[in-house]
Parts: sequence; structure tokens; C-alpha cells
Amino acid sequence: MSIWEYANPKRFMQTSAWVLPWVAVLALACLVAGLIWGFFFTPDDFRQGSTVKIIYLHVPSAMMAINAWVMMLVTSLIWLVRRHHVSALAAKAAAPIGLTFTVIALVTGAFWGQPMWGTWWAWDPRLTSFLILTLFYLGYIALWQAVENPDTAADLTAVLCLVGSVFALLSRYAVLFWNQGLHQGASLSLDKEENVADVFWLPLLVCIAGFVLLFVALVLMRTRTEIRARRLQALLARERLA
Amino acid sequence: MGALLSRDLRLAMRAGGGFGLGLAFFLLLAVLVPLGVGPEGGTLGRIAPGILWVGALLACLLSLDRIFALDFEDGSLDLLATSPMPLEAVVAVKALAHWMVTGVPLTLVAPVLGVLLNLPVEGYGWLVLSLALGTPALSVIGAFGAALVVGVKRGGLLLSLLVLPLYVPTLIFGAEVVKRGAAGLEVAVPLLLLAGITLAAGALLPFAAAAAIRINLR
Amino acid sequence: MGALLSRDLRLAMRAGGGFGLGLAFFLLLAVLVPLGVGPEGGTLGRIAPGILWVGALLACLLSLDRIFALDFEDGSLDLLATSPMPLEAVVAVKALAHWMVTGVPLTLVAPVLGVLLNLPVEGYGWLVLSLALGTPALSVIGAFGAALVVGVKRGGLLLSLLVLPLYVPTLIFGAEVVKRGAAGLEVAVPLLLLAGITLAAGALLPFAAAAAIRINLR
Amino acid sequence: MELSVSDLAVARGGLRVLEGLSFRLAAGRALILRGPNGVGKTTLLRTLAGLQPPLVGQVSLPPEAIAYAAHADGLKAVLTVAENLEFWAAIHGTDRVGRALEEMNLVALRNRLAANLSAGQKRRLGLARLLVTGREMWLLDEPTVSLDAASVALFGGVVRAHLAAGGAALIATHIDLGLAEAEVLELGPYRAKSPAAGGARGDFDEVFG
Amino acid sequence: MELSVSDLAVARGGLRVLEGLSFRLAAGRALILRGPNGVGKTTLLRTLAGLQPPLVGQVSLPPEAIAYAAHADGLKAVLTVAENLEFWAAIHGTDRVGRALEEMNLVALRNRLAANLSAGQKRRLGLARLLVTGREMWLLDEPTVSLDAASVALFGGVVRAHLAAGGAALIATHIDLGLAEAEVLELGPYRAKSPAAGGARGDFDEVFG
Amino acid sequence: MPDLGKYAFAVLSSYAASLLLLVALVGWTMWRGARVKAQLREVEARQERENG
Ligand code: HEM
Ligand SMILES: Nc1ncnc2c1ncn2[C@@H]1O[C@H](COP(=O)(O)OP(=O)(O)OP(=O)(O)O)[C@@H](O)[C@H]1O
Ligand SMILES: Nc1ncnc2c1ncn2[C@@H]1O[C@H](COP(=O)(O)OP(=O)(O)OP(=O)(O)O)[C@@H](O)[C@H]1O
Ligand SMILES: [Mg+2]
Ligand SMILES: [Mg+2]
Repeated sequence: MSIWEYANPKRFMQTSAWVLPWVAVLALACLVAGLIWGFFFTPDDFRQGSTVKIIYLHVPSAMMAINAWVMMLVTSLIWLVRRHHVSALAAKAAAPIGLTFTVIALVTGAFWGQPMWGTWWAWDPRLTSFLILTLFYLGYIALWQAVENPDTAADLTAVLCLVGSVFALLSRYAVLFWNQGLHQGASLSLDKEENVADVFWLPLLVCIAGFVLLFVALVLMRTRTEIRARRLQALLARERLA
Repeated sequence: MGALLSRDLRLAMRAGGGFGLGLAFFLLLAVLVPLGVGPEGGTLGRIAPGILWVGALLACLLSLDRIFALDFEDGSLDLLATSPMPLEAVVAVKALAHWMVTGVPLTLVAPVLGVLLNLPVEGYGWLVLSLALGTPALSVIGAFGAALVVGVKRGGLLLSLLVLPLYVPTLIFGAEVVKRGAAGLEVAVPLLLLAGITLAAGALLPFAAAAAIRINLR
Repeated sequence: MGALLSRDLRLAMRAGGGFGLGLAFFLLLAVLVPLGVGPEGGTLGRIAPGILWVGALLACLLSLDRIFALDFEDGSLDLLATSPMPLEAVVAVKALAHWMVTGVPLTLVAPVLGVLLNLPVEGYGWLVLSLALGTPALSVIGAFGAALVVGVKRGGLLLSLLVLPLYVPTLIFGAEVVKRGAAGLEVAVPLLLLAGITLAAGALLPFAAAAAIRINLR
Repeated sequence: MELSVSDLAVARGGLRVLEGLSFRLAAGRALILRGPNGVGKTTLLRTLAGLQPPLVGQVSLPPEAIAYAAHADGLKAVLTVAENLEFWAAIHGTDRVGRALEEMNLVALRNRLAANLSAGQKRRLGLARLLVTGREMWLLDEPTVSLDAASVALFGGVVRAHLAAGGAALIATHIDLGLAEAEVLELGPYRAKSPAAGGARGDFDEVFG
Repeated sequence: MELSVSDLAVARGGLRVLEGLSFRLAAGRALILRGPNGVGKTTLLRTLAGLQPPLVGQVSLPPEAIAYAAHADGLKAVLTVAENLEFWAAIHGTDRVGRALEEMNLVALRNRLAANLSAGQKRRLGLARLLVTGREMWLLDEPTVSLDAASVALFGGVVRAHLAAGGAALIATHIDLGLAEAEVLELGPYRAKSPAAGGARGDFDEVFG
Repeated sequence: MPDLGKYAFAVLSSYAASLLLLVALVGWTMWRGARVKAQLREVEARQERENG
């Protein structure tokens, strides 16, 4: 059986109905376990003190914020090439989730930056590119909302997602270039994995797993809703035509 | 009056009404300016009051052409002009609705953007206060400008040209309040002038705007 | 192709076409920012490159919705889409026309505004060069955004939200050229990157824009 | 209530289009305006509705007594049928939404967004607005555009009921509305004469003698 | 040149409106499309013109052979009559502006701005555009809206001349154009059936079985 | 409760803000899901009745 069969709405509804509860429970379990472990049972960092506990929210959400966009890019491509409706609707479903994760990364980063860098916000390249990512999410969501015909909206947002991805990458390099040679925001960030000791690393992994699962669960749930909304719209429109 | 207000608010909230877009634009500007100007906190903090005010003003400006143009295009404006409601009241209510969907949210998120622009801590209260006092003037003046260009196709750019000079006093006093507040100086004078502009604009411009609409409908 | 270009230019020149309005907006912004920011020469000179670039970008933005919306509303876009001219060429020509009526004049007056904003003398040449290289990208990217929202009524604000993030790389490299030029530093890298963006956008985006228009006409 | 117009001249775009027009329209009566395209029907109706001033002449009724229905319906696409009518009812301070929906056969559509109506249904909704204004003198500019035969008949009935209740209607139209009792006013003879033919001179004619 | 359509289904707003449509239209012939409001005439013409893809079915003519005249005329208000036509002639690479002006009786108006035309004159200009495209298959959507009787007759003559020169025309209209020789295609029977009545199901019907 | 020291505010606010955002997202998702499901069921039932 080809994997594309799952792109059939009916098939998708059946499969997702079966998968969703498991993913949701697993997501909850991982999140609760990881966050409790991280919050209560890890030591403070010798330099960053207890702020290191923010990492359990900050890093997973930052990772998923980017991954959500990548997923939208892939599903948009699938929609453009193979015209599977579920694919387009999954992209639509993922956008608000990605936006929320982006905001979480920004907010936790700001709360972290305050004690570490002495400022809530610095125009550090990484932070800046995240802010730009937020703007891409906002534009994408606004375009979905502004266009009435669902297929037209799916096509247009898919094109925007493609072009936007290229420009998002370009912005990332532009921002790196922009803040080079200039005053570098006091970056205490432990940029390399090696720097993170095992005591922090293990609960972090659990949290990352939790965020991934949460993302999957939410995308499934929202895609189901979007499919239903789409069918609802089709039924009402047909009523109108009759 | 209540009916018109609630209709305009509802139109703004429903799909395609553009609620939230003004906010997004404000945010965009707060990102673009540092990208152009450079990341140094000191410079940014110094220009933050001005940039935030210019940003609020542009965000307001971009949604102005919705105030009357949509109603003109679908014929509602003709019908409102022949309704028992005085056209002056129509203008005032529509300006109020515009303020509620742009000015109020802008005022509320401004502190967040203040963080992005390194606004000194002392400035936040004054930023919010000055925007709360000044944005109603932006909406009323903008409604007057929108009334002037109501028959012009895609008159957005013309509208900006007409309205921006009228915004100058509001901008100057508004930014001055924040600048002085952030520097810990006396702010009473610009604050009073700002309030004065809002009151005077709110009291007088609806009449001018209604006259302009009558002329344009003729 | 020539016919479409000359028609678009003629439309822009005739009454209501909006030629010169972008310029006037640019000028206004260059006046407003010192009013908002305050007159200290040092700060102004430092932020001048960024402000000029942001201003050029906004002036460009404000006239974007004219690129396709007017033709869509009066049915010309349908007719152009069924004409022998490929839609990609239509987009490219229209972006070119937009650049000729906004980008070129902006580039030419920018030095004057540089004076208003206390831009250091060394910066003028680089300002003009960077705008000449960068504004075509603004028009092409803008045409893509305008193509996306061509069916949306009064989509000006939505258009800004979609287009401004796409302008970020152009803005950064453009402002960087001027800033470095004014400071007497090496500018080759950002200049090349700016030219690269313009070339790539000009070569690829007309296809995306034409696809978006086809979708919107459907 | 009676609309009486005496020696009216109206202008469009600075040019006099109709002149010397006088007529009376009493309560309970309907008057049909006829004339080729461009003769000035729309201009006349807008003048009577108070949207533009007459060049010369008097109109007896104040605009407050008049409900004007133009080509454009003034409908908001993102509001439902009922919401659209409720808005106009609130503006005019009446509460006839339910009756208007019934009379124009819109009850089944009351919760549908105006965007999702067909052209004919939109037009019916636009005409239902007349009923919620509660005004007596109707000025209608081609009211039956895009209506099918059944809806035209329905609308004819509504107009007749309005007349029977003491209202009046002035209708510009090219087609037959089935209102046999209505008088017809042909506008052709009132077309403004050019100055060469002895008509009034424009504002700027005297400048060059 | 022949337009042949086989088993065509067209959709609007995601809904199938017409289906099972087959017809042929040979050079020198005209075909009138009839049907109540909302049956899908405009949708069909847009599909044939290549502006939207058909749901199923084949259209034999490429869009390059087709000149489409929609409700909107695509006129620029700030260009003169001649400039408007010259633009479209240049786009289509023809040089028939003079002839088109003559045939549609626009010579006297050639230097007038389109903004200052009456509705009927605007429509005539919109129809003159068909002549400068030099294309053989005309698709016309209610071409005579707002034309007076004389202009309708003039236009009838233009269509007849086009047919005589080997062209063809597909015309959606509610009124009589005086083209006695044209065949009529009633679209009512091709209205898409609802799934309950055995029609094709939409994209999302299968979701819930 | 672990001793968060002088950074208590930063850590607690981060957790509070993040959890709030997550809960809001999940809540909105479930609410909208339930609403659309109910609406669809209603329309399906109605059309069943009318066609059936
Ligand atoms: C609001 C501002 C901030 C944003 C938008 C932000 C964004 C990011 C992003 C995008 C990542 C990469 C996640 C990944 O893909 O692995 C990250 C990782 C990280 N950030 Fe932040 N950050 C912010 C502030 C901070 C602050 C203030 C600190 C601490 C001083 C910090 C510490 C870290 C650490 C330790 C990592 C993990 C690095 C790794 O494991 O690779 N961040 N952040
Ligand atoms: N802006 C304008 N400038 C100059 N003349 C105008 C303008 N607008 C309309 N006209 C002219 O005024 C005249 C009257 O127009 P009006 O719309 O009143 O005609 P009408 O009788 O309603 O026509 P229709 O039957 O097409 O609705 C027309 O001859 C028209 O050409
Ligand atoms: N955006 C849309 N969404 C859903 N349905 C639509 C949309 N636009 C049009 N329709 C419906 O599609 C059908 C076909 O419309 P179309 O414009 O093709 O009709 P038509 O035969 O040209 O009518 P007319 O005689 O009024 O021109 C109509 O019933 C209309 O209600
Ligand atoms: Mg008229
Ligand atoms: Mg049609």
C-alpha cells in the first residue's frame, strides 16, 4: 500500500482517530515527566544558577518552532505537486502551533536574557531571526484567513510558504552578516551540545520528545477539525446551490 | 449610533476585516528599523520614542482607507447619508470604531515593542499614556482625510500625503512626552497639548469630514 | 511588452495615477523622523542610512496595491491573462513599470533627504548606488505580494504584512552598504549580495507571481 | 404627504442634464420614470433624495421622508441577511425586520451571509431594506435588475401594498413592472437644451462672451 | 477552426455547477447560451477561455484562439477611446484600430477619455476590443447590457460580419439579439445533480462514507 | 519546591508564561474541534432529513 493512501481524507480520519489518543497521552506523559524532572530534580548550573531550568522549555519550543515551518513547507509542496487536500489542511493546522512555539521560545528567551545578559532583548542574530520567523507565521496565517475560497487559499499560502522559506533562510544569513563586527550581544548561550552536561541533557531529551509528540498530537487534532470544517463548508455550499 | 458602532466593530472582526493587521504592521516596523539602523542598544533606545510614535502613526494610516471607502463602494454611504442619523455622528462613530480596532490595541502592545527597541524603563508608562491620549486624534484626523478622498480609486497613497502633515503636531508632542518621560524630565506641557489636540480634533473635525463626504457624494 | 510598459507609465502619469506620491511620502517620512527623534545631529547621522532605506521601502510598499488591483477590478487582468502575452512577462513588465515610477525617482531624490538627515558626506554615493541596485528587488518582491492578495478587497495592510518580511534581506544589505560606505569601510560584500538578491528575485519571482495571479483569477 | 417638484433642473458632472421638470406624486400613487440611457434618471433620483442640490427649482418633500434605493445595495458581505436588515432598522429606529423578511421571501435565508447570496437574492435583500426604513416615499432606481419573473411579481405586490398603506413610489426602470395603475413620466422632453438651442448657459459660458 | 466540447463539467467556488455538457460550434456559426441566473453561464465561458480549469472533459480549442468579453470591460478611465483600443491591438499584434472604431460607431468619440463615456458607449468600446484581438472564436457574456436598441442592432451586424468572415461566437444572454440564424443551447438540463440525486460527489464526501 | 535563588522570578515566569500559552493553544484547539464537530453533525442530520 502506498503511503499516499493516508492522504485520502477518510483514511486519514480513521487512522488519526486511532493514533491520536496514544500520541496525546504519550505527549502528556513526556511533558509532565520531563518538566518535573527538569524543574525539581536537576542541579543549578555553576554559572547560570537556576535559570538553566528554562532550557527545558526554551530549547524544545525553539526547535519545534523551526520544525513546524519545515513541516508546513513539506506539506505545502505535497499539496502543490500531488493535490492532496489533507496535506494543505495539515499545513494550515500547523501554523498556529508553530506560532505559539515561536512565541514561547521568545518569551522564555526574554526571561532568560534578563538575568543573564541584563536585558530582555538584544538584537542577537539568532533572536532576530526568530522574530522574523514570527512575522512569517503571522503573514501566513493572515493570508489563510483573508482568502475565502479554500482551494485558492491553500494554493496561495503554499506559494507564500515556498517563497517565504527561501527568504527566511536569506534573512537568517543577512542577520548574521548584519550583526557581525558590531557589538556582539553578550552571548552566554551554551551553543554546543557538548557544553550541556548529562544531568541537564537527559531531562531535556525527554522534554524535546514531549514537545515533538505534543506537536504531532495538536497537528492531528487540528487537521481533523480542518477536514470537518471543509466538509461542513462544502455541505452548506451545496445546500445553497440546490 | 450603537448600531453603527457595533456593525463597524463586527465588520473589523470578521474574516478580511483586517483586525490585528495594524498590530502586525506595528511589530514589523519595530523590527525593520533596528535592521536598518543597526543593533546598538544606545542609539536604539534614544530613537525609540520617535520610532514607536511614527510606527503607530503609519499603522493607523494604512487602515484609514477602510473607514469610508468600503461603505462608499457598496453604496452604504449614500444610504447612511440619507438616514436619520446626522452625517457628523456617522463620522464620529466610525472614527471611534477605527480607534477601537487600531489605536487601542496599538497602545496595549506598545510596551512590548518598547522592549525590542530598548526604551528606557522610565518611558513605558509615558509611552502608553501618550498613545492612549494621542491615538484618538490620529483616528479622527484620519477619518477627515479619508472623507476627503472617498471618491478616489485606490486613494491610499494620496490619503497618506494629505494626512501625514496633519499628524505632525500629534507626533511631535506624543514623541516628546515619551522622550522627556524616559529622560525623567517634566512632561506636563506636551501631555496637555496632546490632550488638547485630541479634544479639539474630536470636537471639530467630524463636521469638516461630514462636509467633505457630502461634497464627494454629490 | 513595450505597449504594456508604456500604458502603465502613462496611467501612472495621468491624473489619479499616483506618480510622485511615493516620492512625496518618502520626503514626508524624512521630515517626520527627525521630528519624532529629535534634532541632535550625531544620532540622526548615525541612523540616516537605516531610516532612508526604511523610508524607501515604505514608499514602495504604499503603491504596491496599484500594480494589479486596479487591473483586476476593471477586468483588464482577465483579458491580459487570455492575451498572447505570457503572464510572467506581464508581471515582469508591471514590476518594471512600478520601479520606474517609484524606485527611480526615490533613488534620485535620496541625496536631498540625506542632507535633511545629516548623512555623512562619504555616504551619498553609496546611498544612490545601493538604492539603484536594491529598489528593483523591492518592486519585484512587491509585485509577488500584490499578486498574492489581488482578490482581497482593500488588502493594503495584509499586503504589508506579507511583503515586509520578504524585504528584510534587501533592507539589511542596502542599509549596510550605506552605513559602511559612510564610515569608510569595505562595502563590496553587501553590495554584491544586494545585486544578487535583485537578480535572483527578478529572475524567479515573476513565475511565482504569475502562478499566484492564475490561482486568484480561477 | 405629497411630492411636488416644480421647474426643477439637475446637473451631473457640472453639466445640466434635465430642466423644466414639474410633477406631483400623491400618497397612494406610483410614477414610473422612462427615458433612454444617459437622460438623467439617476441624477434626478439622487437630487430628490437630497444627495445633491438641484440647480434650480423646488422639491416639496424633505429628504427625511424619502427612502432611496440605488443600483448598489449597500449590503455587507460578511454580515448575515438578518444582521444587514437589523442594522438598517436600528439606524432608522424601526422594528420591522421580521415583516420585511417575510414580505421579500427571505425567511429561509435569514442566517446566510450576504456574500453567499445569488445576485437575485441580494437584490431582494436590498429591496427589503426599504421596508425597514419605515419611510413613505420610495425612490427606486431600476429595482428589478437581475430579478427573475417570480421575484418581479413578488416585488410588484410589495409596492402595491406600500401604496395601499398610504405610501408612494417613484420608479426609474426600462422594463415592465406589472404596475398597471402607475402613471408614466417620459423624461426625453425635459432633456436640457444646449445653449445654442436657447438653453441656459453654464457657469463659465459668460467668461468668453 | 471548430470549438468542440465533450462531457465538460465546470465548478465555481469548489462546487460543480454544470456537468455532462457536449456541443460543437463550427466556423461561421453562432450559439446562444440560455439559462436562469446562477445556472453557470459565466463559469462556463471562463472555463472555455482558459481562466479556470475544467473539472472533467475536453475543450478542443486552445485559449489562444479565443477572445473573451466579460461583464467588466477592462477599460482604463484615464485613457482615450483610441488609446484603449491601441493598447489591446498592440498586445495582440494587430492593426485594426481604425476599422474597429468605424464598425462600432466610435469614430466621433476617438479622442474622448473613457471616463467621460456613457454606460452604453463604454460597452460599445468594450465590444470594439473584440475586433482588434483578431481572434476567431468570440465568447461573449451578456454583451448587450446597457445598450439601447440602435446599438444592439449595430452589434448584431458586427457579429454577423464576423461569422461571414469565418469567425464563430458563443453568446450568453437573456435578451434577443436578432441573430435568427443562431442556434440556442439551454443550460438548464446540464445543471449538476446533487449527490443525493445520483450526481458526482465532491472532494470531501468520502470522508464520512 | 527547589530553591531557585535570585532567579526565581525569571524561572517561574518562564514556566508560567509557557504553560499558559500551551494550555491556551490546546484549549482553543479542543474547543474549536468540538464546535466544528457539532456543527457538522447538525448539518449532516438536517440534510439527511431533507434528502431522506
Ligand atoms: C528571546 C530570545 C531568544 C530566542 C528567540 C532564542 C532562540 C533560540 C533558538 C532558535 C535556539 C536553537 C534551538 C535549537 O534548534 O537547538 C536556542 C537555543 C538555546 N538558547 Fe536561546 N534564544 C533566546 C534567548 C536565550 C537566552 C537569553 C539564553 C541564555 C542566556 C538562551 C540560551 C539558549 C541555550 C542554552 C540554547 C541551547 C543551545 C543548544 O542546545 O544548541 N537563549 N535559542
Ligand atoms: N462625471 C460625469 N461627468 C460628466 N458627465 C457625466 C458624469 N457622470 C455622468 N455623466 C453624464 O450625465 C448624464 C446623466 O447620467 P445618469 O446616470 O443620470 O443617466 P441615467 O438616465 O440614469 O442613465 P441609465 O439609464 O444608464 O441609468 C449622462 O449623459 C452621463 O453621460
Ligand atoms: N465564490 C462562490 N462560491 C460559491 N458559489 C458561487 C461563488 N460564485 C458564484 N457561485 C455560484 O455559482 C453559480 C454559477 O454562477 P455563474 O456566475 O456562472 O452564473 P450565471 O449563469 O453566469 O448567472 P448570471 O445569469 O446571473 O450571470 C451560481 O449559482 C452562484 O451562486
Ligand atoms: Mg441610472
Ligand atoms: Mg453571468
